[in-house]
Amino acid sequence: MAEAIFYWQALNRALDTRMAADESIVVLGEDVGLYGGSYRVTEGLYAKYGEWRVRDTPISEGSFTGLGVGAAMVGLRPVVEIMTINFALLALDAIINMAAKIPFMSGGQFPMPLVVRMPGGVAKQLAAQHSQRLEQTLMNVPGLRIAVPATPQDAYWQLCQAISSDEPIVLLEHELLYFSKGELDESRPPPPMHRAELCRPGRNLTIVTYSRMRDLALKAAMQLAETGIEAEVIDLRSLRPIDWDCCVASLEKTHRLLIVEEDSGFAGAGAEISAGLTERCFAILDAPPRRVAAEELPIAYNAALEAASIPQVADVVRASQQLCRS
Amino acid sequence: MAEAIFYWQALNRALDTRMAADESIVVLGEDVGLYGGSYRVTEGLYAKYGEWRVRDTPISEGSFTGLGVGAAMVGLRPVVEIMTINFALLALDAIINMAAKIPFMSGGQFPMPLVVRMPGGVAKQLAAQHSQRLEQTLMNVPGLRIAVPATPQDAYWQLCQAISSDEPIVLLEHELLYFSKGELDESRPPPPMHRAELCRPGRNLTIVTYSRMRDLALKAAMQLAETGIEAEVIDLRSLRPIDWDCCVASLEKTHRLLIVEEDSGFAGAGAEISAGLTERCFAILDAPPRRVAAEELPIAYNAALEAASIPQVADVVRASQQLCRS
Amino acid sequence: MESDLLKKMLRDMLLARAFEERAAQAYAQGDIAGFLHLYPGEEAVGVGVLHAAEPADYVVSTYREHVHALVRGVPASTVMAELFGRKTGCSGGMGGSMHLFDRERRFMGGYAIVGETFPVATGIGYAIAMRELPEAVICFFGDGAVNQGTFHESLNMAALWKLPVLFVCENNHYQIGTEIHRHSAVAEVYKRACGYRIPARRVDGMDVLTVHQAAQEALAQIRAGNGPQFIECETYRFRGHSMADPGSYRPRVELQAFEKNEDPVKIAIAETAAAYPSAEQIAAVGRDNIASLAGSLHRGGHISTAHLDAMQAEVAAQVEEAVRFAAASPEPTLEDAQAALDCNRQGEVLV
Amino acid sequence: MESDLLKKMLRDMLLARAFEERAAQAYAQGDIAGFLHLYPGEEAVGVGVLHAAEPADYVVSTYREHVHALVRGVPASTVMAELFGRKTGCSGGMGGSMHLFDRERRFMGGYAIVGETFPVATGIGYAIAMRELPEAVICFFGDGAVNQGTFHESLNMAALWKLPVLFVCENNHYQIGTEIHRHSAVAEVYKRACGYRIPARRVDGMDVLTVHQAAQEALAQIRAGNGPQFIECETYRFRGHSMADPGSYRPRVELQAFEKNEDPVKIAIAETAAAYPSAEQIAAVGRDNIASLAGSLHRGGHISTAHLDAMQAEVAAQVEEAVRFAAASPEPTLEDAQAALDCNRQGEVLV
Ligand SMILES: Cc1ncc(C[n+]2csc(CCOP(=O)(O)OP(=O)(O)O)c2C)c(N)n1
Ligand SMILES: Cc1ncc(C[n+]2csc(CCOP(=O)(O)OP(=O)(O)O)c2C)c(N)n1
Ligand SMILES: [Mg+2]
Ligand SMILES: [Mg+2]
Repeated sequence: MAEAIFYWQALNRALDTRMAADESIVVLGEDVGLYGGSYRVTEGLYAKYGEWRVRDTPISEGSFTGLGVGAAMVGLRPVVEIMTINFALLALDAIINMAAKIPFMSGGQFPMPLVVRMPGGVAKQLAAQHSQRLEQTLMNVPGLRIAVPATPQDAYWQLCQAISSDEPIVLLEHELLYFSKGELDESRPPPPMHRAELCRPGRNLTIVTYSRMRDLALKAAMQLAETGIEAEVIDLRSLRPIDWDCCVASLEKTHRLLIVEEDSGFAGAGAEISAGLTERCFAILDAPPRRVAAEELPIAYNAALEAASIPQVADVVRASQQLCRS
Repeated sequence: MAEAIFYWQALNRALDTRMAADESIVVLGEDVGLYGGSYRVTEGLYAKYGEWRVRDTPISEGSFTGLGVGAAMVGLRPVVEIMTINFALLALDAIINMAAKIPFMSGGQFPMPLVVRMPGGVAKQLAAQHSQRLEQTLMNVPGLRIAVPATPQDAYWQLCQAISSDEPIVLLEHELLYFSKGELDESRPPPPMHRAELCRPGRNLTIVTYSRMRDLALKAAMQLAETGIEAEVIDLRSLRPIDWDCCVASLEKTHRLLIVEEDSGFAGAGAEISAGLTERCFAILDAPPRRVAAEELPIAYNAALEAASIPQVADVVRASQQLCRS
Repeated sequence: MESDLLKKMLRDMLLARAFEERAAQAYAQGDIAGFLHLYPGEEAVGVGVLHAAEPADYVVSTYREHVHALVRGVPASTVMAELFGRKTGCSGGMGGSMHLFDRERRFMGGYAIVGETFPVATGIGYAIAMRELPEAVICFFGDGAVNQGTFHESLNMAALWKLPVLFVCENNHYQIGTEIHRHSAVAEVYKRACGYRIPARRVDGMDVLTVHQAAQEALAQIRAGNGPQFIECETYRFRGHSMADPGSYRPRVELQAFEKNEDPVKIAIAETAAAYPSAEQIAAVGRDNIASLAGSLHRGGHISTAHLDAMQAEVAAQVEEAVRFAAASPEPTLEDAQAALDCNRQGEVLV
Repeated sequence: MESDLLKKMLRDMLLARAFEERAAQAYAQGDIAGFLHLYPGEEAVGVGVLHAAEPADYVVSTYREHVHALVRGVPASTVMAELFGRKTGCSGGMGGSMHLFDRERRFMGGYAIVGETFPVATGIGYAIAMRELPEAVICFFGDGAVNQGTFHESLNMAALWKLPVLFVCENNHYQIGTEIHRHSAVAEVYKRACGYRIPARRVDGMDVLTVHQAAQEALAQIRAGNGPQFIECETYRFRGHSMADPGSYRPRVELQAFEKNEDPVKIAIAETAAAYPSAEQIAAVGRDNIASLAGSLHRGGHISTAHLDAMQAEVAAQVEEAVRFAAASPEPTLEDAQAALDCNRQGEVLV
């Protein structure tokens, strides 16, 4: 049943399948309609479902996200696309103060079946303003759930699950993953949206990562295997909540933790992963957890600087080797 | 020389002193002028310096903060007051994408002597939308510095330093501290803005905290002393950068770390404090670092729930005792 | 206009006034805390507009929304209980004064971040338009809120897609302490709708009949499928911006607190309660909307003095009953809070 | 108008066109990456407006700003070097195409988050007004940017405080792929200034003389202390929105990539380069602003064919020299990046 397709196609398939089944699903965002979305995720939907269900918006991120909130309160299931996460700073009030808080503030009266999709991460020389990664900002918000699919299969599963949920969910997609390929089997029953995936077994250290860094970690693990180090690789898939059990089980085997994140390390997602796992696994850790993360710099336009600013396979290999020696 | 004054007065004194000395300093924000500021911080300045230097703004957080950015690029030294941090989500693009990135993106051409002051924290039954604490969001931004004064003396010092700096600086003030009193000695030479303060020596554990939680930690330490536990208390004073040296030196003595923060723990400021110190001190820690933080809930209006949602002295005492036993 | 409707509106205005005065008292007594923004002076706006609405219409409001909720039919008891932070409150004690919600009555919330009402209302309007229902959304906001970016963004979308939203500006000329000419380049708020080609007018917000009629006409246009409408109601608030600013908008009070070295919040509360304007002070400010309506109904023979007294007694009793109910109600627990947060989880168990 | 000025403007338009075409080529060759938004078709706007400005005026622009920088006097070499990401670029290689800065020439940056130009320009205007200087700020933005909240917030403040800002809308009728009638309730952009009482007009943005005159008049008003002005220039972009959307706005291309299973980005680049419109295609779209200016100067006897050829040769040489300079320039290092970030630290050593 499985076929190899692009990540963007998997998302497109998820939208199409769900929209066909449920008339209350609407897609909103800049150029999601006529143009089919900047990364093709909404391609074909405008022709199929019409402008009310696939709505091109003005450049008004704060308000069209807030519009999604209002629509969700009365039973629509809006999937808002923020063209890229870089514009999400303009929509944070809608996401944090409205979507995440209304169900609570109202004493539990309102549904909030809102999905906010955002392409993000460091792509190719898009410079400082277009290379945001806001994981930790969203992670700190009780009431939000955050999925970070790294494969077409997860993209399909998690978008379907997010749309079906009555809770507000942010889907962080990675700009460099849209044209990566992977197998999609629509008939496979999905794991819970927040469950981590152990994507490579190992015994010498555990690499915990997510989104595009999953590939990096897997490549590093292959190189490490040649030097006799067997890294276990965990793709978190969800940043709120985090599947601690999966990580703890791994650390019980490996006793060493390496975190790989694309964002700057200081107060990034890795900080919580490190702190949360240290609290849970202190006694069984043979070495201090280590983070491989981006430099404490905005992303420069220059290609070499951009590459030097974010983790590369070699960085993961080197850090793993040092960790295993310590 | 020292006199006991309110925290808001110390801030007011800092503004007045600096504004008298430097004509390029301007204060901007909602009701900072005629009304003297919601927490009186700008009281008297409008009459003294006139409307161009003390400007009442419309409710346009995104743009008046951005206006501060533009003004700073041409040599004004704007001190923007965001009436409370709860409205800062509307100004994050100006702070993160503009103020913090322009000096970098321009290759180092422009000064950014911008100060953004924000009262925040959980006050008294202001409910979910008015009880934000955004520390970790701002901490993750290279190019920003964040001061979190807990005493009138620090409020005075750090606001003066922030105004004098050509870098963009966020001052997180706590709404419940404005009417707390402390000594101010204007003639004392200040420590660097980012230096932590060891505010109580101890030997059994180190409590690292900041802002209003400083008082809580000190009270807990007094209670703990009665039970034979001597807690060392560190007030970070700055959240970016963090004064690791001060914390490490303490842990070398105590070997136990407790972090107290008012925000929800998951991906809060405490995560970085814990991760950063575990990386540095793993070998000398006798127990896993522990965080005392707010519940993973928005803040409820109900008074008892509000109190139950954020750390109280008893929580700090209990956690310290458990930590010392482990 | 029907005498019946007039009397209903008068009664709601009396209820509104009585409720707010009682809330101020409860605040002074410490039963209510946080920010409390009251409505005296502006009753004609909420009452006039909401009496023109259908039960199927939605209402989106701000932190100054008690009266909108009451007129909408949310029982005074559950509104008061919410101000008291009780489990029986219309938001279960989670929201408080600034966050009243009542799904059943399509009261879609009080929002405390200025400008949030615009996108919420627009989103509800989007759902209505997409479903081609004969419903409308009423969106309240102040003169200060007009300068928030969401005003602009939302009005553009509402007009572009012809959404059934009635934008109602409660222009009390103040954004806390900043008078409108100091916060808006164009002080005639209704003119700002021109940038979106939304039909707009300004009406006397102290006259409930005028407001009611304008709202009726606007809603008729909306239901005819002509897209959003905009009404600016000029009004006046008799009280300060809110009860609980810890001193800031009450400089005199804080000065005292400062001198006496007492808790300034306590003093502010006492002072504010005492400072409630007298009948003379209100008269000096301008006519009182309620007194003028009552007077005209009386003169027009619609209502007798006895009837008016009975009405006043009825609302007073209702408000007292609301306070009793609130005070006797249980407080919510942490489990209730967790349940509110997880209300949409549908039993899904997370890690 | 002086013949001299006309020739200078023609020359700048030629330089602009030549620069952008060469940049597209360099992009296709892989020397430039990221998002590259080009200006062909819109030259009359930037050239007309900026030739009306004084050296002491400030310019704030968007991600489509190469030409604004060039006309402002930023050397083609340092602009091209920036596109190449080199240390000698006007932003040291840190900013790239969307973030050109030149403090000396008061070129205050290209901003890539739509709507940021408004508050930056307003802030600079604030500083000028406060200091009572005879300077102005020119703020460029597109038709799509008008719907961002910052437009509204900033224009209100600029008008309220009479700040010396000239707002210039480059209305090319498109927000990426969304035509203006599908993104704006009022498609005549200049009318949207009415909500702030800012004098506004619409001019033919394909005619550099008209644009220049409108800008001159507006700047004169601003310098007379009358506050902000607004000019909408109707124009047209001959190219797609940008060169580097990884396929999205080039569905045909990606379809191919998808079928051939090759790197779609590479294919997109090749396709885009080839897709540069021919003279016929441009003629079909409407008149070319440059050709029409050259034609009218020629007819008016201001310029000979030989002179025009020489001009074209001069700008071509300058652009080639810029490419040579860029290609030969060193790349910035991580230390340079750190120094850029810390440029305002003044030697202070942090923990
Ligand atoms: C975004 C935002 N900024 C600031 C505030 C603080 N604040 C609360 S009410 C208010 C004034 C609002 O004025 P207006 O819209 O005229 O409403 P009114 O209170 O007069 O009814 C302000 C500034 C806020 N709640 N939200
Ligand atoms: C806040 C924000 N939202 C979305 C984008 C993506 N984006 C870049 S350019 C653009 C269109 C802008 O259109 P317009 O203002 O008309 O300028 P033009 O490109 O036509 O010159 C969009 C949507 C962005 N950069 N910033
Ligand atoms: Mg008002
Ligand atoms: Mg455009």
